[in-house]
Amino acid sequence: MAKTKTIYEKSNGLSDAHLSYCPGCTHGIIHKLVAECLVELDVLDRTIGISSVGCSALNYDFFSCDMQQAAHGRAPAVATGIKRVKPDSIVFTYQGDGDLASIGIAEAIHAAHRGENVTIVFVNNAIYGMTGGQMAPTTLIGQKTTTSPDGREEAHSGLPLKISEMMATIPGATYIERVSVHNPKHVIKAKKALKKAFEIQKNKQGFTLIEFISTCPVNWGMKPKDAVDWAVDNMIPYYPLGVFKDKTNEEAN
Amino acid sequence: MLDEKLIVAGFGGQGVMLTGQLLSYCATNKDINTLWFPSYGPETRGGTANCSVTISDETVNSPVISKPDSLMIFNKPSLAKFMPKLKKDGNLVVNASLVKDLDFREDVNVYEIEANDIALKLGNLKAANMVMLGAYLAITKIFTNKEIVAVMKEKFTGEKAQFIDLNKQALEAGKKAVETSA
Amino acid sequence: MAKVLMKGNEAMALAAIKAGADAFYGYPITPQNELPEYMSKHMKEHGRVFLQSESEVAAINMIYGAAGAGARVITSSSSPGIALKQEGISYMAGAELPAVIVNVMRGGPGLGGIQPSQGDYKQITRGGGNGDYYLYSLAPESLQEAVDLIKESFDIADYFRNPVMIAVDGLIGQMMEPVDFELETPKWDLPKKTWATDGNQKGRDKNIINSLYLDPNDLEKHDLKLKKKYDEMKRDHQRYELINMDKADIAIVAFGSTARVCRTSIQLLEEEGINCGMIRPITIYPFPSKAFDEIPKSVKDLLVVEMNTGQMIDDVKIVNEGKLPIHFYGRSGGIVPEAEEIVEKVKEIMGGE
Amino acid sequence: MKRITIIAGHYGSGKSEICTNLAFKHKVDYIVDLDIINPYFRTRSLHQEFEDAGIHLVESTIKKKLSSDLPYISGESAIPFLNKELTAIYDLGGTENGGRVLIQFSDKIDHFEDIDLLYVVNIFRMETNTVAKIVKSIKNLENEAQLKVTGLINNTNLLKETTEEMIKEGETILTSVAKELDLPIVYTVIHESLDQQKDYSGKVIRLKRLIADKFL
Repeated sequence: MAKTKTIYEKSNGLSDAHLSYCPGCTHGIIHKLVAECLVELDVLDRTIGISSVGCSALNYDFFSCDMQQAAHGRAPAVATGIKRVKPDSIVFTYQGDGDLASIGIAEAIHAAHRGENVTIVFVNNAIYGMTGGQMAPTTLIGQKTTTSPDGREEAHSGLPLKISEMMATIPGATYIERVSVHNPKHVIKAKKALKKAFEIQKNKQGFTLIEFISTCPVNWGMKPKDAVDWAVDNMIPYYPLGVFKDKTNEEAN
Repeated sequence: MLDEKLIVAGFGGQGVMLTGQLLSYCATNKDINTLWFPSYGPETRGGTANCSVTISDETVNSPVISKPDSLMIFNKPSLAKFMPKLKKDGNLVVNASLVKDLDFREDVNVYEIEANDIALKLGNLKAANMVMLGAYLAITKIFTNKEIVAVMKEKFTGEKAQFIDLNKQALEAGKKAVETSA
Repeated sequence: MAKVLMKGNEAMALAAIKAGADAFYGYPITPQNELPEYMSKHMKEHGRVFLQSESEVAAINMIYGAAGAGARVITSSSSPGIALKQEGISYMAGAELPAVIVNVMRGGPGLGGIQPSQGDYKQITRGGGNGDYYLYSLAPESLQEAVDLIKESFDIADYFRNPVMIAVDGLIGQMMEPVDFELETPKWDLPKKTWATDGNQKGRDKNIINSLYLDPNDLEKHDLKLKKKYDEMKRDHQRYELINMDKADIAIVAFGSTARVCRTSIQLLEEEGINCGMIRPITIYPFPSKAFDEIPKSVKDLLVVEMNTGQMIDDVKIVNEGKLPIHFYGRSGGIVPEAEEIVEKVKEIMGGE
Repeated sequence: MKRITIIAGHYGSGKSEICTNLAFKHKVDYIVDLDIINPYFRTRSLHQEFEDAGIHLVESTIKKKLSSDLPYISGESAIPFLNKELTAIYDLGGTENGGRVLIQFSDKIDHFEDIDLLYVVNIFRMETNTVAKIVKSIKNLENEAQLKVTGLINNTNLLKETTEEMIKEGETILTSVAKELDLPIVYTVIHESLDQQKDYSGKVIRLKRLIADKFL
């Protein structure tokens, strides 16, 4: 028998359920990173994840830890409720830009404001995917969606909301970073950021949010490769990558 | 049989609520049925405030007092509002320092107590409510001053404890005011 | 412990602490503020959680999360705030999560007023949020009853895995009465919460808290499972009190503090030689239909008395099945009816025959 | 019928019913539901029927989750473009937004000869009741889908109130569209209950309403 060598394995943090994401969507990569971080930090069996409403609504089936499904926008409140009664658990929410930046902005801000010791995985693809491509608060100027058919106009809908920058202004927040997963180098960087966030939570150092620049080839009307290029060329210039707040660093200085 | 329905009314800040509560606390200590119900909301912050107190050997049913047996009135607007509801031959205890030169009903027992002036003489205007309470207790004899002071000792802890002596004097002064006017 | 004199809102808070509430999440609104205020002082002493949320919407979702994690949870609010919580309440019923929700009702609609009201009767008894669900809803008339029911309600919520609503009004929230916290209340036989997402997955499969069923067949099955609970509530857990019904010529139907006012009316009528009885629903959901089977032949009329413009009257009509004439007397806007007004109404009905 | 037929058109123009009728008639290998816009009245409600007929249904939603509001494009939906042995019908979502999905396959289409993109018109839909509106809709769709429409389907109907005069009226308008865009009218749809007396442009599909019957 020929010798086989395992060079890649699916993380234990993911179940065997089929992911319900379109080809080229980066949700899959982000799921993998969340799962790997939880396993590597050895916290999977005390983690409670919160699914939101959006394309990731069914991810309570995908992660292999305990999961709660929350109402649209309310995941940070649900996370707060859990974390306060189970302070030793690891709690994360997984939210898209419609869920977090629009209907759930109050819950997100106040979870940060209270310094809740939870981690928000925020996936920003500048559009509502689940409902078929409507405009989000993070939709770029000029970007066409089903509810901005002529492209988003500032005079009508304002300028796209920069969540990481905004959350970084909240005194209670501990760590805010924006990352991208458009190439392997950035995937590795993104994982580092996410792992740091979960470590901060593990050390009970407070609120963390990692914003992922993501793509939606189907609703953007692009091939997966073009969507990645579009994100790099259009989203990253407006939504620059980097650490926007790191209290752990400030404290060290 | 004990069945007393009292309304205490005045400005917010005159100690109207506390006056009523002391009576209910005292009833509870003596295992007598009681119910205290306040007006609540913006009026308690500067407007008129009132509370209803029922003290009874029987089970207290309706929390709403439509025909009070007694009134403790701390200001003019309260007199206008509640005097018409007072039962015939009921007790009307008024703070005569603030409610002056008014026509009182002829079919009720009116007790005009210069509560503010008496309290000022004792050194603190805030004790006027206790002067009124002392007078009310002297009239109705529901509880003794001693019993009320016992409640205060239980409830006024910390910084508030220093006022117990003053309040005790005020209760006595109220009692005296009734006895001398009678 | 002897009886203590407490304000309704505080007494309900202490009752919850005594019942082992692990967490309270809520948002300020008159006339229930003394409840969270009491919690903020005393939950900490017991090593429990108190948190003031940013909104009622957030509060109920915190309750959802904590209940899902297996904790005993309570929230309180007043009418407009309860309306805001409806989304979360529906999700909790859907995800089968237990919780105790106190509604200290005030006048509505909209911002309404802050004085006592029973204007949320329909919102409470018809579910309130979206979908096919109900809340086991208790309407105490006194502080003692409120305390006893709150102590038991955590068990009821756990037993049914469904939120329980404590429906009182501003009167009960604000008044003070002597209460005995040590009275025995029924203890329900409760299974372990093996379904909870409690962050301790060692040695068990993962748990999921969810109200999403995309397949219509799955959702119908789930709805029918929930319906079974509501059917059991209706069959086995109706609560009511019959007052002075033996020789009554007329019967009042009233709940909560209105029923209490009616007790005085009944006494006043008795003094005038009129036999008036009362059916007092303690559960407003399930509505106590069984009480109406016990109405003696002597009763010729029913008088529904409410602190609203007539909401429970529909339930009375349903269970009465057209047998007796139904009359209504109500005050709304925050006005509590006086006993004498109800006496007049009874006399008017009886004189009219 | 070409190896791959993609059916597009406005909401409620009758796309899905035509797709299912054609799929059963021609016993295609694949029927692909690409409607990520609206979860109601979709081909996947006939899941079992397709399976029985040996037609493979590719759903635009989570497997076997009927009428779920969670659309996604399955990787499987690209297979007929890659495997030239297979015949397939694609059911697009309504309006030009539904056409956007086709971009996902653009790099898998190397020649267009065996692909039809047919545009369904019911002139009783307000969005497509004039020549100008229809032409504009088609251009918008082509722009979003980055594919050329290759033919028209006249599906003029008012459900049970449809008369042959109405269908002829639709044909008049569609003939003008066809002339302007240099497109053929490939099919005319007539419900099976209507007694056909007249001749029509293109082939006639005697339509059996399969999806709506499940709902109505």
